[in-house]
Amino acid sequence: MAADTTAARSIVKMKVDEDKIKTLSPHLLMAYSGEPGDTVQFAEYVERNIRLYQIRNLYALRPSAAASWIRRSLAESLRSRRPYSVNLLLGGYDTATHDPHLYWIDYLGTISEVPFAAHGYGSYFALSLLDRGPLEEGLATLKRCIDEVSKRLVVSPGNYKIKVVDKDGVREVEL
Amino acid sequence: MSIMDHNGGSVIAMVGKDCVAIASDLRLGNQALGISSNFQRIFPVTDRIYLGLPGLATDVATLHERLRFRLNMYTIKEEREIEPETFAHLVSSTLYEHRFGPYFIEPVMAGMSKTPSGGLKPFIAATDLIGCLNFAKDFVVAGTASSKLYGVAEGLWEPDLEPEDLFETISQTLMNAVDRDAFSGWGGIVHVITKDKVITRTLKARMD
Amino acid sequence: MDHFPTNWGRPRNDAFDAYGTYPIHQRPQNTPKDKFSDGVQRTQQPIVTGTSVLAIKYKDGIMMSADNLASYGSLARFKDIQRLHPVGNNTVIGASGDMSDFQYIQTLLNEIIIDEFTSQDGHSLGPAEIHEYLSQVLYARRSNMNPLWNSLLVGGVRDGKSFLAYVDLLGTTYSASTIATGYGAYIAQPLLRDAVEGREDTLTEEQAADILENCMRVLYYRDARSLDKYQIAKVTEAGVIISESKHLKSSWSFAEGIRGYGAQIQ
Amino acid sequence: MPAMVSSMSQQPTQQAFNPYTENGGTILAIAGADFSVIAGDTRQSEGYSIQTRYAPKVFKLTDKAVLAVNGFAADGNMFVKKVRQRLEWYRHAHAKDMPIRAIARLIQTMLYARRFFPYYVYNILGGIEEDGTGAVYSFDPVGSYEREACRAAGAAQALVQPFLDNQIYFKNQTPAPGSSFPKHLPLTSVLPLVIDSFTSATERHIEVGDGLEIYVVLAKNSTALQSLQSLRGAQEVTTTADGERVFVIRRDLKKD
Amino acid sequence: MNSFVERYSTTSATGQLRRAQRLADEEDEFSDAAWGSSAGFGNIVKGSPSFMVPNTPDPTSFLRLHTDDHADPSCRIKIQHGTTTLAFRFQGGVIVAVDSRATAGSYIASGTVKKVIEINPYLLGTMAGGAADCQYWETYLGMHCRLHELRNRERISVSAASKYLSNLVYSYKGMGLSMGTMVCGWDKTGPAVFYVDSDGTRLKGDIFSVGSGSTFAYGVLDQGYRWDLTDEEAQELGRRSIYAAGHRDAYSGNTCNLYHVKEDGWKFIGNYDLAQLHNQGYGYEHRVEGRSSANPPEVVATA
Amino acid sequence: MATPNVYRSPGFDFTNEIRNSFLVEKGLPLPKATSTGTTIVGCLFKDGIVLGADTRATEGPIVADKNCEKIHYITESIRCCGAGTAADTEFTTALISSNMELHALQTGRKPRVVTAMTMLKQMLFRYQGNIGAALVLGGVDSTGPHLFTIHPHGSTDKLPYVTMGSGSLAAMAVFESGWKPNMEREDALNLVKAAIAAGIFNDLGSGSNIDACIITASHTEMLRNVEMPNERVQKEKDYKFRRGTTAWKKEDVRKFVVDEQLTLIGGDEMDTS
Repeated sequence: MAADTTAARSIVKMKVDEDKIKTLSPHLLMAYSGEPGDTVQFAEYVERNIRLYQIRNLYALRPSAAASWIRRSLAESLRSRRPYSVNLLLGGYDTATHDPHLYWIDYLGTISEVPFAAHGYGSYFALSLLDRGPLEEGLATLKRCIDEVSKRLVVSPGNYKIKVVDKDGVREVEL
Repeated sequence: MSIMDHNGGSVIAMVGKDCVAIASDLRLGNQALGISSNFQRIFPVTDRIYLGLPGLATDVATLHERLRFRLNMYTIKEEREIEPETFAHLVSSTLYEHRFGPYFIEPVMAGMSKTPSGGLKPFIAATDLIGCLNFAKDFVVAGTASSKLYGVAEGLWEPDLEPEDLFETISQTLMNAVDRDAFSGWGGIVHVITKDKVITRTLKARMD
Repeated sequence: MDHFPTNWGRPRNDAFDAYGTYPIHQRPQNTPKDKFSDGVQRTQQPIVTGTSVLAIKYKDGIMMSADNLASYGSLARFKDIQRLHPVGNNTVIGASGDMSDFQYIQTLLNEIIIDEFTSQDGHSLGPAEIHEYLSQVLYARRSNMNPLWNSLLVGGVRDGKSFLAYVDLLGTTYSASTIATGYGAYIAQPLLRDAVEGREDTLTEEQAADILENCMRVLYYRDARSLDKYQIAKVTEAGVIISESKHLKSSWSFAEGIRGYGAQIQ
Repeated sequence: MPAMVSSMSQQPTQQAFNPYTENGGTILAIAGADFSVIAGDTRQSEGYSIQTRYAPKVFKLTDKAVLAVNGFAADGNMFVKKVRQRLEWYRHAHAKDMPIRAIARLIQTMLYARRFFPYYVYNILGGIEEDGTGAVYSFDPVGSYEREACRAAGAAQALVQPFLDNQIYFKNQTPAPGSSFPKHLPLTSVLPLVIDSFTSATERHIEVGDGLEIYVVLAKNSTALQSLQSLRGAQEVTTTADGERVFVIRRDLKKD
Repeated sequence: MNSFVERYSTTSATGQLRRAQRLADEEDEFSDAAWGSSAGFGNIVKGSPSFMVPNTPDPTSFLRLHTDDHADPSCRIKIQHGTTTLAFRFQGGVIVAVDSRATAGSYIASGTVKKVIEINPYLLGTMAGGAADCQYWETYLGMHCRLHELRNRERISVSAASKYLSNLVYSYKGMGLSMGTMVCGWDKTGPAVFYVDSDGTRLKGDIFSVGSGSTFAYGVLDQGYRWDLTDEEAQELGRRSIYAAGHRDAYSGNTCNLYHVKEDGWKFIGNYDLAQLHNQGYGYEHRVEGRSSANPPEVVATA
Repeated sequence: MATPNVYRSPGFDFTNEIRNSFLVEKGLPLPKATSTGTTIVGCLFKDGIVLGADTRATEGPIVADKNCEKIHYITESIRCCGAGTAADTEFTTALISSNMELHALQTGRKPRVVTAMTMLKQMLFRYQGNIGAALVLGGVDSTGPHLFTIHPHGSTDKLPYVTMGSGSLAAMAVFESGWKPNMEREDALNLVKAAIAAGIFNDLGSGSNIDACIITASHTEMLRNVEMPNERVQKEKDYKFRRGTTAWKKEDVRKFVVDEQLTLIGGDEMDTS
């Protein structure tokens, strides 16, 4: 049951096929939104550092450790002259304990582990659907959320890229 | 809406007879939108000291990390466990360092302190966001629901409550206060610290 | 009306982007300040002003005092203004705040007294009626956003009952056994309460005059817009008596012993 | 339809004038099965100074309706005067007192008539309904209202209301197995709650204190009459002989 | 301020009265119309009631300054705000469901607000936005609906009633009213739902949700909605949508009031405490109880 | 990755400043700290100084602390009352107190009141009023008794009787009408008590109890809660709940005392020889 805890989604703006979900490590995904420019810069910064850690230590950071580190970087950047304005969802599968984790991180450096999460205006519609709990497979729930957002949000994004992380690693899926 | 209300959340601590209790709600919000209903803002510091950090959630994490670091430095240097009074001053001076550019946290502490005769006596304290300490004999509160908590606690608190009675009083105070506050709620957690044990209970509360 | 979910139902603020293109959904509010307090600028309007008026109840009635100064900003402009005004046979009013508004109020009061007199129906206006009238006038003027910039004390005795009440530019009213306006509310009121509360029925005229004189002196020491020349009005069953101007004796001798404001010794 | 707004005279005015101020204090009302209790402290303050230690906030309208007002004192007093005037007119037109639910609706329309220049007044109306039950109506400054069992308003409303939720509605309490909480509390347990609410609020809110004035309105043949008559300092202020009875109880609060 | 001639020439009783009024009265011609029991609505013959407007250059900003607690939390006059309401049409009529929380700033002023206003036995109005605005204008609307019945010997259509309301509030546009309401009812054309707000918008539709928690309600509502829902399903959907909004939105919650409008008028279905609904299995943690997303590899039991 | 700075330099830390002004730009106003609308006073008498303070600390209209201590220790014979931002008065006096102690150790003399006054005014002036401490400093040293007020911007005043805080006008009125040079100790204490009481009962920012401190050349007497005119009356009801009133979902007990069963193996006494 990977269900809804491993899902992440993305919103497309300028370009219809921009990938806004970074694969940080074999079992770690990060979706980001926020100030254009900041997002990519920060995501790449995170990606490189997590990669560096993996190269140095020969194993990847576990999701909780990665989340703490990302939060800390964000909180530090907030105290700099040019803060990153990025909201993140971090999903990962802990290969040691065999359970998935999902972290909600906002641009202030607030972190919370949650069973499901969303950022942006879409969250106002999607969260109540997710509250209803696992009625069906995670992907089906996700599809409902996307449907709902495109139905109700004034500037609804067109396409979605969906990635799943589970014990077998990261893969992209189509709905 | 002020920054203190951004994520919501409230903490209260009360003194009982040879015991103290500290309780908080579990909501993490993003203004009106609820994000998480399991956001812990009370942290154990030592076996007998608990620290509640209501305020801006990012500072909850940052300040907790910073205090943990300072506490470990203390323990290493002094080779003993910190006493609640000392810890309160540690928190206070950490906050006052940031007098200009404060953390948006109003910490609440509860613990049992050692008396010279070797016994344990209850201790609670709270500070404002720049570290003004408030040692009270009865209860201390902080967070978005603080005025509500003051009112209920002032009515319900009584001296010399046994641990189980203290649990009832602090839980009732917390739940009724946060039920009148839009930014606190979504469950509650209570820690009752006594001489020989810590009882932690998750409350069954309103979820709206 | 604002339709954005977090601000739903609030009046719309057109100063910012209504479609929420702002990247993060905390939308800026362009009024973070405490506008309520900022809006209070009581000192903008009054021009020639009088400072505190004090009044207490005592055994025989009401005693009221005010100094004779009318200031023009920080200038002590008129030094022989009478701020206590008798109305009818058993009422006196004392005014702080704008003196021209007070004079307008005096004409209003004269008018109603004359009207009441000409109707010759056996009624006359007592302190309670005067106070009610003034509170209606001042409240109506504030509701019209055109206030009379005064704080008034109304005192009097009628049918063996003494009456002392306050009304100000907002129409706020209250009564108590001691009332002070202006700086007197901060400086004199504590002394008055201490001296009078609980002793309203036993204070003699001399005691009451002493209490007021003491308070006027303290005010003269500490209120920069006050004067050492003051009057006392006394309302008893017999009627209104407003005294001649009196002079306060004050002592500043302790100042000679002080050298500098810090480390100086000589 | 611009004519629907009757504007005041069109004079130029200065802008800096703030027609409102805040005078502190707290009021509360609790409805019982056949009585209702309306209470308020008597301090009137502005800023940090106490204007007077005794300014009533609770006013008897009729023998079965008592109105408590709180907020800006001048608006409050003026509003009470206007309500009383309307009730007097009603009495002249109908030769009876207006029933409390009609008074509630009247207060709504009167408040709403000032929608664009609101009375800064929080009203609580308490009394006895025509069917003999206790009623409390609470209003916001522009007239939205509802009937409730208990309500606190004013400076310390956030302190008092949750306490009442807990003690009157038994919110968040689980009854002992096999029992349930009473729907209405008797007067003998309501009055101590009112007094304790105010002493608690006095402890923690600077604008509450000096004195406490509690009005008790009893329905005809109320069972609570006896307990009230034996109470220290209860004073009857009923105007007509048969029917509802109104009592006032005064207590001192801390003066700091 | 007054001309001297006028002031001194009128000594008659009416002149005196007029002068007294000018000095001490601020409610102008309102009073005589309100004589007797007709209360504030006494002048219905003359059109709408009149309102006092502050004598300032910009009355709307005056009102905002003193009452908009969102832009300025320190404002003193806190007007109560209502929040999540929804109504939808389906084969069995109209379901109207609302929460019951009113907030003044962050303080929950009430948890027992009746946000469905019973205009008459066939018409319901909901309340979101300024509580007083909705209560007052919908009550006022109710009177006009009755007048319509008396004049025309037939019930007013939902469409006409909503148009009437919309016209009423539109005339106050820009003055600071805040109201988002659904007028729901059953008339000759069958069940009807109209959305009316204080901007003057009036929309006919099948599904509406209004208020700060409306997005959350939409989320559940849209996904569960079909035209051919049974009555029970529809009621459950309304309840669940309000629960979802109450759960996520800080300004909504406490209890859910549910109404069902059918051909023979509306019926009050019930009042449901959201806390009880949560524990009865609406809550997420109750739904996932005992289930885990942990996915340990099955221990290869070779023995 | 970043390394935490273990030994940071003393003084204020401004790292949050940028972040906080960024938040303010976002439209979230900064909260206010606990301030004490206070009544603090001091007056000279024949043999020394009497200081007085009320004990209420407020956060807006809410009483945060009913019995706080506003007379701070500087040295044995110098004390300082604080009004204004509570944390500022607390930390400023604590800092000056330790500097005074160092100064005393360095010079080997009993420190003087003017030294404390100068340290305080220089510190407050340096922060240009951003440290919101309004102080009444009093003490006795080799040059006699001294009484100062220090304003947040660093200006000072030297007077025979002084008051500060929101109740200062009320207290000053009492001094103006009652103070005389060369008062007796009892009279001075009573006058100070009356001044504080005037603040407590007439100023909403001040309340609860009266603290006083009498400093003479030979002895300093701290009279904590010398008068308690505002004790809470007995509650009308008992608010103890029946155990089990609160419903809870989960319990977790952490015992410090681990139950250990001591089982002696064999019947032999321990060999203690």
